[in-house]
Amino acid sequence: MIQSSSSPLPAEVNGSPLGTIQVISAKPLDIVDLLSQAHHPGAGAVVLFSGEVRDSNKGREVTCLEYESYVPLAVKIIHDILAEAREKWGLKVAIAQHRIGRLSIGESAVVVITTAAHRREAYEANQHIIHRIKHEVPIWKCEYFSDGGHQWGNNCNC
Amino acid sequence: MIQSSSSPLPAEVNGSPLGTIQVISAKPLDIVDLLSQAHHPGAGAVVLFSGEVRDSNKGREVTCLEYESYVPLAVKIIHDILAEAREKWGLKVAIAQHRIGRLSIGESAVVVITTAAHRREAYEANQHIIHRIKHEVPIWKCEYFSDGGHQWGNNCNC
Amino acid sequence: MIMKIHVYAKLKDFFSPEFELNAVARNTDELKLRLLEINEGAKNILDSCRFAIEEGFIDHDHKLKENDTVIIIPPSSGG
Amino acid sequence: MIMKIHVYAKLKDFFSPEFELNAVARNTDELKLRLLEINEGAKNILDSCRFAIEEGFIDHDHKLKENDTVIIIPPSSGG
Repeated sequence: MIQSSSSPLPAEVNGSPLGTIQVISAKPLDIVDLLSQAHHPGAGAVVLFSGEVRDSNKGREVTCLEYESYVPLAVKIIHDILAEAREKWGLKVAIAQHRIGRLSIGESAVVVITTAAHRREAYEANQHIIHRIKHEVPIWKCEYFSDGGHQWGNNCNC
Repeated sequence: MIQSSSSPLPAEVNGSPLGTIQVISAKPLDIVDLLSQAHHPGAGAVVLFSGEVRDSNKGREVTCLEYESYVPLAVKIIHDILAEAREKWGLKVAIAQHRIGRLSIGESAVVVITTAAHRREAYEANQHIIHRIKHEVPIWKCEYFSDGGHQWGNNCNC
Repeated sequence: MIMKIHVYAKLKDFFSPEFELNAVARNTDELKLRLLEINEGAKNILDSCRFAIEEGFIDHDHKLKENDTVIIIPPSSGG
Repeated sequence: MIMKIHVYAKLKDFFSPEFELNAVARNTDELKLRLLEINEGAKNILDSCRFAIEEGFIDHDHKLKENDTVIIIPPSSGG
């Protein structure tokens, strides 16, 4: 089997053909579409996490959020996190997508979907993936408050 | 405030007006509709679990499943489980719906959605609710196998 | 003494889903004995069942009455 | 020695998002010093940053070259 050794990505990511799912998205996340890609006949358990913009943080009223990212590195790290989780927990599907740009209250900032034969693995892997995405991926949040202030990098939204 | 003391149910269940969500459903579960009811401006974390019909169990090929339930008691117990979880974890929303009747491979048998300010509570409560639903609610599964056999009550699908 | 009996899941391999029982059964222990007289093969599953009337489980000392509808509840296997 | 510098998030309170630096900086330790000469207020945040070129992080002993584009990465706050 001949494979290009220079290709940095596997032929399949997220359990879908390469490129189907963009892990960093400037458009609103389409949770329904992502879920529709997460079904697998061998999976008895599907766990979806959505991190959504809250209307307040530590007592200050939030009007909107902005996320920015160093995209090339973020994409690579998220793919690595998903591949490692797929391997470690024997997942059938592992999908993640993080929004960038300006978000209103209630919009989804990040979605993680994991499916496995049994539910323990799906829950554990899902929590592991979102933890790593929040702490390791070059994505930064700026909160805009109703009092006119803003603040970068308060890593506690969800 | 005048309240009817004879009403066995709170005025609001599942975080929605009473009756909006049927916790036992003979129709296919509409995950998208359930998710659309789970958003809350104070919730930073939404966790959804879907238990789906796998194509095999312990090496035997499954063709379909059937669930039956003693519905009046099942409804009461699921409402109790959700109310207790909402209280214990301070959930903004707690929704559960279990399918009855005959299901094909890949169909969703049960959906649990929890939302909370932070993700730890949403994950924990979600796992707790599905665990209790599987073990305490009068719902029974019958697996039909491709070899013609069937088996009631093998509590290990997900 | 006539009661209505509803059974579910694996119990349907031993009994009709719904039937009338005409026998003396003042509590669920006695009801279990009457059911084993109908089909002794149900012993294992009956030993793991709970009993309910309407929307509540009943204990083994709950006094059964004429015309009660008793629901027999095998261990749950939802999800 | 000219490098391109890209900064993100809180670092933009101290530097332009993208700028050219004409200074001697053979590694990221020296680059950090050059950046503090531009704005010493960035010390705290710079001390918690990592550095990257293209799709990989670089260590403090990675040798920087003319025309490198160096990305300065504050602690993540996604999710």
